[in-house]
Amino acid sequence: MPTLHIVRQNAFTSDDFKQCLQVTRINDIIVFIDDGCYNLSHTLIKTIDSKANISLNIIGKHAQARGIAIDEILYNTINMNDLVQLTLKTSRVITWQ
Amino acid sequence: MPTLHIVRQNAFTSDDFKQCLQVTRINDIIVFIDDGCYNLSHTLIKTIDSKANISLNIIGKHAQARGIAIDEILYNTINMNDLVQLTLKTSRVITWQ
Amino acid sequence: MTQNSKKLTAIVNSKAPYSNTAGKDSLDIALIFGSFEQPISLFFQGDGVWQLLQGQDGSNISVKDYLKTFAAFEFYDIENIYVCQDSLTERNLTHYFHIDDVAVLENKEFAEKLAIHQTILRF
Amino acid sequence: MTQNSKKLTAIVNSKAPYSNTAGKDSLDIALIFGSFEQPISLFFQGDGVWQLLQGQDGSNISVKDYLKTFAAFEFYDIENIYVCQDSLTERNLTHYFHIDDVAVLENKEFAEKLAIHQTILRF
Amino acid sequence: MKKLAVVVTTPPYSNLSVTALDYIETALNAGIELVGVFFYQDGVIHANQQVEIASDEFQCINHWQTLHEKYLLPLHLCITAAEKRGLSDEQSQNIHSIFTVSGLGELVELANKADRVVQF
Amino acid sequence: MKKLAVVVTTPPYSNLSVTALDYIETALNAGIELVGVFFYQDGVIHANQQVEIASDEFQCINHWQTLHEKYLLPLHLCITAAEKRGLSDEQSQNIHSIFTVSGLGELVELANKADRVVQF
Repeated sequence: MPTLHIVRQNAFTSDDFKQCLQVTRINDIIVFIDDGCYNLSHTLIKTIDSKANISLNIIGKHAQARGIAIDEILYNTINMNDLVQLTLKTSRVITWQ
Repeated sequence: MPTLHIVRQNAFTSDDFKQCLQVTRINDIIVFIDDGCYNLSHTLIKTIDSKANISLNIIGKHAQARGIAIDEILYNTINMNDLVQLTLKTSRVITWQ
Repeated sequence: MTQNSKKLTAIVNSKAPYSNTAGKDSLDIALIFGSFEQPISLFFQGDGVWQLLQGQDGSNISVKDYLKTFAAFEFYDIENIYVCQDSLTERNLTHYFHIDDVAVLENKEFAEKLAIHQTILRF
Repeated sequence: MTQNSKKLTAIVNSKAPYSNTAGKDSLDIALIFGSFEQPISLFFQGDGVWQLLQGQDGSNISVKDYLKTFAAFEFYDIENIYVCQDSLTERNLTHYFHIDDVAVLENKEFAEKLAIHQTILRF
Repeated sequence: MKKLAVVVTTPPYSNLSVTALDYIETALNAGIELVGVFFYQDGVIHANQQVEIASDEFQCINHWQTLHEKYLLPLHLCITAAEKRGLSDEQSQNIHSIFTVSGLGELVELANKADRVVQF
Repeated sequence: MKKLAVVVTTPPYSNLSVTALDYIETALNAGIELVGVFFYQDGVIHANQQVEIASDEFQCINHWQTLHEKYLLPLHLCITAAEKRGLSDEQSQNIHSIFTVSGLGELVELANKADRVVQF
């Protein structure tokens, strides 16, 4: 029963992504959208437990608009249709904004 | 030529107070208003160099509204008229919000 | 109401009470769910925990103190109220709240409680 | 204009470019000061430094890219552009900006530059 | 087939609303049923007929109109939030006709009808 | 005697605007000259005649009106920011009469006239 976390704010400016990580559980899915894309540069992202099997995704065009390079080994680049499908496949969604 | 820093946001949620401290100079004056009052509980406030002679002030009723206790040794409790006067006595004012 | 009336809704409160409308907007939703007899749980995390702090008085800043309405939660059968322990600790806050029957939870429990809900809104 | 025409104004840009109007609102003010031949300096600190990053393209998200207008600063005689080194470092950003003649400053210099201005707005 | 509801809290002059529209358009184009959109907080400004966004910028209202007409998408406006921001269905009648004046009770209804509620 | 100008960027339904008014009222009561208030960003919503705040909550508009009448305080509205938020001096004429429709040039003017500009 994974939860979909839509992260729209970045941790340099706001507390939202930190709060997201406080409630993230094993097998949960995180999608960075809008200013959430900036979190790829934040140290907080390195605190995610690699054993927790958290899926990290980012909307490609949101990152491109912001000039953010995506490390394809760490992050899945997805599109808006993927996000819609994730909404339906997971058990609940929470938007961190 | 001190600067008056009006701090309206709290460092638990936002980056503003941290940025304020990046540009604070010797003899500057800080006034905590609105949600800036919550900074009295934040560890960032302890990083202020005690030798820099920074004056720390807080609007009394803004703190009271929020149930925040003021340590009178560390902070001057002021009212709105004091803030107006500080605006005129200092050389410039910047609002961190 | 329509089908699925057992659906569980949670609201996560993440903002301090006065400088913006988030806390009041969240409360309005909670009370509507309560008055429609729909289950609603309230979570307080981050700066949202300031909403529960004892000894606040909005009259000092000409604000209509919506926090007093929290006392009506019982009347509306809003009984699931959870607070993030980490957020309290970070702010050096105690467990003295202006309402009763608030459950203070560690991150893991807080996350588990949140995950029993089908709908989650956050303000 | 009226008296004190030598008054120096600074704008501190503190927000990332797209999700809110702050950057555009700040730019509009800078260009007006420029067109009235009033001195204006621009500071970029915190998330404001993202506004200067090379390689952005707002057309990906249907946004009219106001960042391109930064190229007009020279035309408006807006020459004092300062960036906070600490904010760049924290975000792991280099000194490659989409405009030229940007001065990257350490905190102390950044603070001193800011303190020569009589009026400071922040967005 | 699962059903969606969307809550929009961001104003038309924010790029965050472009994302919300993108999500909704993508879902509808994929054949997913949206039981409705609920406009709350600054989201209610979308319904103000008098809003004027510069012609070279993204016009959210055109997109809402297309979605409303093409998919009969219900657009619910929280009237309490709207009145605080200068919208009124009584005196000035400045609410765009594609929006339905609603209360928070409608949000309860949408949350019950939908399998997922997504907040933007 | 030093002169002040104030920039207001917060809307009437935020307690931050109560603080701005408190500051301005205190300055004027102390005999300090305010060359004007400039409303920008969400601050322009103060000028919308159709805004309705619940009667038991703080009514910013009454305070602006009193200050405008008692001290002849100039209240300048940035029309570009206003149009984005549904205010208009042409079609709907929903701008309260105590506000002067202005552009950003007025902010330059105020900054030059004042010894201090305070942003709220």
